[in-house]
Amino acid sequence: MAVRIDNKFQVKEPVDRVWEFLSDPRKVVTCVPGAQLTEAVDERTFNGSITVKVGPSVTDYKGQVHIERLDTQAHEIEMVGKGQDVRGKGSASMKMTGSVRALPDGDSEVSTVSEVTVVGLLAQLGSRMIQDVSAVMFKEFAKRFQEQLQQDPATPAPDPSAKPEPVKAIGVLGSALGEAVRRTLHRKPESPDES
Amino acid sequence: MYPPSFEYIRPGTISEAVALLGQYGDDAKILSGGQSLIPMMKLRIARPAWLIDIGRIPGLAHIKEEGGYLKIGGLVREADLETSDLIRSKFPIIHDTARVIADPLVRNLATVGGNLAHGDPANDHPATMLALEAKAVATGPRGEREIPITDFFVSFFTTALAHDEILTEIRIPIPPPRSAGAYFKLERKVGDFATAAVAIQLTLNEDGTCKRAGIGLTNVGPTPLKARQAEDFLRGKKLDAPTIDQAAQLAADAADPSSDLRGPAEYKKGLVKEFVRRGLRRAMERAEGRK
Amino acid sequence: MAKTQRIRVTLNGAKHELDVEPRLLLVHMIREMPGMTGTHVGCDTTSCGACTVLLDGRPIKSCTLFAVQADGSEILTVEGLIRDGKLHPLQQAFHEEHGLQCGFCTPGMLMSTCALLQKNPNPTEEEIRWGISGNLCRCTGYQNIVKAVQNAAGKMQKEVAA
Amino acid sequence: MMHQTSPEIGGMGHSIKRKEDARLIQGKGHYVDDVHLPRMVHGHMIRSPYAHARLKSINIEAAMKLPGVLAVITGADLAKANLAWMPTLFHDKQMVLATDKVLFQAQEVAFVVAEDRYTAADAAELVAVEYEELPVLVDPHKALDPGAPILREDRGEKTNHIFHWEVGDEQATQKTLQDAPVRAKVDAVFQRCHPAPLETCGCVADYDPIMKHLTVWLTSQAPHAHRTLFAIVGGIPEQNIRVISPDIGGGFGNKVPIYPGYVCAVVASLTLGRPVKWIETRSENLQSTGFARDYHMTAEIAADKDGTVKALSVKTLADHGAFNAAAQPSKFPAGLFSICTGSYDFANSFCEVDGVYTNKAPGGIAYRCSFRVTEAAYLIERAMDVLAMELKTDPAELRLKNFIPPDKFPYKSPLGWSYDSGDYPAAMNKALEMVGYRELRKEQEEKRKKGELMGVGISSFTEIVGAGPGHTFDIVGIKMFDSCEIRIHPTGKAIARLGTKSQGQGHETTFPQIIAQELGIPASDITLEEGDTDTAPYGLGTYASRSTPVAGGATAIAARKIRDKAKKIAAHLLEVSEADLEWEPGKFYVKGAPSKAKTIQEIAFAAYTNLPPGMEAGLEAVDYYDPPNLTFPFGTYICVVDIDKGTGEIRVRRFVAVDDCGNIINPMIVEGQIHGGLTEGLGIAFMQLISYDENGNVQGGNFMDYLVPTAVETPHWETGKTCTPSPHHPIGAKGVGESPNVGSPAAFVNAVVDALSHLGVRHIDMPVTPWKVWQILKEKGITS
Repeated sequence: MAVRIDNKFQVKEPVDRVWEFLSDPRKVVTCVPGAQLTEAVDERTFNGSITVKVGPSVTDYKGQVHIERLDTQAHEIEMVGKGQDVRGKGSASMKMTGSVRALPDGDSEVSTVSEVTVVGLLAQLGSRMIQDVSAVMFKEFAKRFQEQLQQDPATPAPDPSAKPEPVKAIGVLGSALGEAVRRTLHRKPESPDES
Repeated sequence: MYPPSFEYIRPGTISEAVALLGQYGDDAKILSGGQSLIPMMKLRIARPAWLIDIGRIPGLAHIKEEGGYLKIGGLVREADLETSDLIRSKFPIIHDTARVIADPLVRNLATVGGNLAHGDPANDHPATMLALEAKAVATGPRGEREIPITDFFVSFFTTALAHDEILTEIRIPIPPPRSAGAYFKLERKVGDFATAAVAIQLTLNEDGTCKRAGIGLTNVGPTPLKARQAEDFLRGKKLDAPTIDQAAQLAADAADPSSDLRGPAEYKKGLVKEFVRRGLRRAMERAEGRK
Repeated sequence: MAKTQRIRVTLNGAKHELDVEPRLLLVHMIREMPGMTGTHVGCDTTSCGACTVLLDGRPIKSCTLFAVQADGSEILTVEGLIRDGKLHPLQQAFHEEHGLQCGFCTPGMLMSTCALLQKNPNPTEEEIRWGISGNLCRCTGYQNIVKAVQNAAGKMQKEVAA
Repeated sequence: MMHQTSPEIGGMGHSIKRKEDARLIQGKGHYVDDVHLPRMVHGHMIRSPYAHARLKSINIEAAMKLPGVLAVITGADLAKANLAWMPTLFHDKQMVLATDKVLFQAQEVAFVVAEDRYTAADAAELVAVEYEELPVLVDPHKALDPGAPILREDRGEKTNHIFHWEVGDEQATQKTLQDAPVRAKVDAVFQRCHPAPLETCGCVADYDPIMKHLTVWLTSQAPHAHRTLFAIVGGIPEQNIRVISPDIGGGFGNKVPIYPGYVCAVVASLTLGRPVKWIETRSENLQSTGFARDYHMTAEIAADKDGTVKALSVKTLADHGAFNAAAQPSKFPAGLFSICTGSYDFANSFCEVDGVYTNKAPGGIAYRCSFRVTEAAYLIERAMDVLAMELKTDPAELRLKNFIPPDKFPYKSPLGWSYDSGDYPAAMNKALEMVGYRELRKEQEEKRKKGELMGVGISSFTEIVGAGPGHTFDIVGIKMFDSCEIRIHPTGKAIARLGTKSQGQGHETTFPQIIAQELGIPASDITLEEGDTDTAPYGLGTYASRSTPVAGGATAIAARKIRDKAKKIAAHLLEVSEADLEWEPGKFYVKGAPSKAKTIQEIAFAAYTNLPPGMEAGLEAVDYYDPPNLTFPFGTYICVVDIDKGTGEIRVRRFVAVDDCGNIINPMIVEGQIHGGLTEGLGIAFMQLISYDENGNVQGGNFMDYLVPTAVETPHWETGKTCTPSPHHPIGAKGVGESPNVGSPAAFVNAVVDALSHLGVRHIDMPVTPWKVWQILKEKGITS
């Protein structure tokens, strides 16, 4: 069950700053509801987990995020995250290509093209769920990305030698999701075209 | 098939139930009819640590007209709506809806409150309540509050209910004369969720033109949808074929379904269009007392 | 494992006091009782109705109710249909009209139709078909079940008349 | 027609009410899950969430620590006992529990045993299995691509190809096609579906370590065959195995194979020395046990301008899933698929089938049919309709023109079958008359003028059932005969035991009727037993409509053996020579002196009390019957549908089924079988589908999405019959259980296509859903 989600949003920050944030999984993860990184395996690979809540249903995934490609010139990053359901009911993975481009007014535009793949029990129970949940998650991602950048003090690049402390995400999807969408009530996502 | 362990509490009053929700927070879930929650627990995709059974709390199973509202208690079983003479005679749209929810056995346990509070866009009552512009009564630590149904469905499986609030009553404004509604649903078989469904509530002026139209859509988006453009478009108009067709198109445009085993998105939009046509005609006939 | 809770149920007229784990489904509680295996399980998604029993007179799917929820209730299963050695008119009619083949859905069908006839003593074919639409049968094609319900309805009205 | 016995005797042709009902209507049926033994424990299968993955590790520590957990069995454990793999019924092997990799979603990976089912389910979540996902192959057409991942590395072959099989005259068929003035072609997929009997599969294995004896209560359509397989696979001496098949909640082919769960339960019982119960959930049943069909077929007919058919060419790709577990005992990889020339007199035909592996559940079982007959009947009946459309002729006339004429029976088909008997025009004409065909066509014409859509679909199918004969059918070498043993008690009552096993067909009622017919002992005086391998004579079981054609023959012949002995005893009692005796059901009497008679009951008593000198006591017989040929039931089904242009919904307005299954044992039961089979056909045509997404996730793997019809979707069936007895069968019967399921899908689909044919529509793949119809109407601008 693969779902493709395209997302575009603007950030009132210069492109370099946005790129610095976008190219650091430990920062990016703080924008993913319910997600956290637990340790850095190497400078491009991180272990982590994510909890996905939809209504009464809860799924916990444990896995890895890896930077497949980092193009500092083009400001483009390709990340692959993959997690197994801790109760052995399946897996979820996401391949995300993110890029930043400067806008004439000095702000930046972030584009993400993602393919979410779900395997196992949840995929059996319905594509509907995966499509809608993913779409909502990316709206929340965009929102938090902007918020985080505003708060985030100029950050040093991740130091691969040091074992970084876990980067906590803000809360769990269920409630966060609620908040996010309350604000975007009755507005459709920018362009979540299904595939 | 075999649900995970949980602790079970059966409070005697709503305030106790609310207090328990506050106490156990996110680990607690309300059990009313259980016809959505228990299947999820059997599949172990839902695993609340605490189940708070409100099924026996008295005073929540009423169907009555009062103060200009039809008041339906949160614990009213679908089967009771289906067989209620008041509903059948005065609110055909609700009767239409109740009788196509799940199957006759499930309807003996499933409650109206649960059907709405679950926040599943595939459930049937939400569209109907949107068409009727009902109000949901939420009871929480600070007592009751009315939530307009139009603000109730927040996102996919998420409602405006705070975690420590319980849906205790639905209030439906009693429609003026020359009002009626209808619910049209296509399901792959009895017991299935709607491939798509449309709820229509209509009030006619004396000259037969449309005074007010309420249009709710089931399972064609992340939340139940209200086809506002179509509703506005119809106001004041004579309900002739071209007008009905245009309204149907506007409603179809409002739908945002995803393709799945029930059919491609395009088909679901097509169903919305067709059911709005049929719903408007049926509601008109009923409002004019022809059916 | 959560601590058990004491419940009281009346099953086919007999009172029982049981200590059950909250998660125990009613159908499993019933089937664990000696000689009470007539209530079947045919699915895991509340779809098939093989587990149908009467809970305080209403037909419900006993696979989608926890035993603790039935505390204080009256439960009637297929074993309780027979009265002082006499078959229920529906049981008789299912036999006469060949309303069963493998028999796995039959107890659930009997309980559903039993409640149907209480509510509607003289249902039309359509009413019967809607009335049993929560119960799946893979053998009979439903036609003879419909005939059986009509047959029983006739018998029961005669009984009332008599 | 045969002699009609009195209602008191209740021989063949009487609609006797069923004996088995008494317990089933009182909740006293005894199904496998009702078996409760002291110290019994419960098994729970852990299954792969992945369709194709390397198995890296299994950690059972946490699960074993859970109170109440007794064992967790893995593939590695089974491998030690050489039980990690088991043979399938068709020259392949299948993993019991995965050792190195998994090949389909829901494949068996480990087996948890605990004191109760809830604990077992808890423990299953604690077993940590590590997988490495591999590329997934779900499209059979891609299975043979050069780049395709090789699924079955165990075979050491660099291909996913299982078999190529062909039959018929390719050259003649191709030549005829090339020269044909008219050709009609159809590409049709018979989708993957599942029998879904209401009772899932399961077992209770009880090994007695002291007596070294294994008893298995099993949802089995073939208990004896399963006993022998347990002995071969498990290495347990066959005399120490008892398989008991109690009441079965429907089978439809699903309960023919041996499933990993059974083997695991047996192994667990051997290990723990306690009874182990394993009952699969509905989702497990739909996702892992024997699926049916998944045939991707192309048929082309060559015909003359006048509509006379000349040749049929059929090419098929068969998706067998991860293992070739096709439960079919014929010598042919595609079973009886070569019956695809159907009811029509083709001079030439060529049929080829290629089987491939994919990352899907194994199976290919005969879902209420004889090994691919349903696929064949559907294909030819669809193709004949397409030909009718090409020729712009009436589909009924086209069929009547091309039927194998009644005087051509026994008929040798171009693909090698010898049809026993048939009168196809008779069945067709009866159906046309019942449904009022001409009027319907007029109505359709009128409706089309008004832009309304209605369709009439015809299917004139020929079935092929009753495997044996032993020269063509065997299971692990065991010829597909079947058996009956009859014992007459001194008081003239009797018990009969068979090698078959009823799953709702009413054997306890019908087989006594055969004996009543042959011996005149009232059917109500005869007890029938099946399913206990310790008491019943060896048989190959009930599926493929073989009970009546095979075991029915054995029953009649065993009864006749008894009658022969009874005649000797009667002659002795009446002091006449056998030659002077006449038989009428229930008694022998002296020619010309009907009053001088001995009833079968008197004779039975004498068999134990007053025998002719030198004759051994008792009155009993056993027969193992290997039929000389298969039987060929047939019929014509006509379906009338109305289509809702706005929603694409299809309403079956009427359905007329005229069946010919030869002589009938119990008309009530035959009609019930037809109602049930038609309803399953309805489900297949319009609703039932198991599909897979690109990652191998099962879609339709539970009863929320695998749609079986309720009473509301099911129409009222109208049945009729003609009777053309089988010339080679002892009682002229043919078997009927499958006909409605085999014949009806084409009638439903033909009706829908007929409703749209004027728009140029020629075919719609099953399940024919409202959205498929709507999309067509949209394309054609009929709906907006």
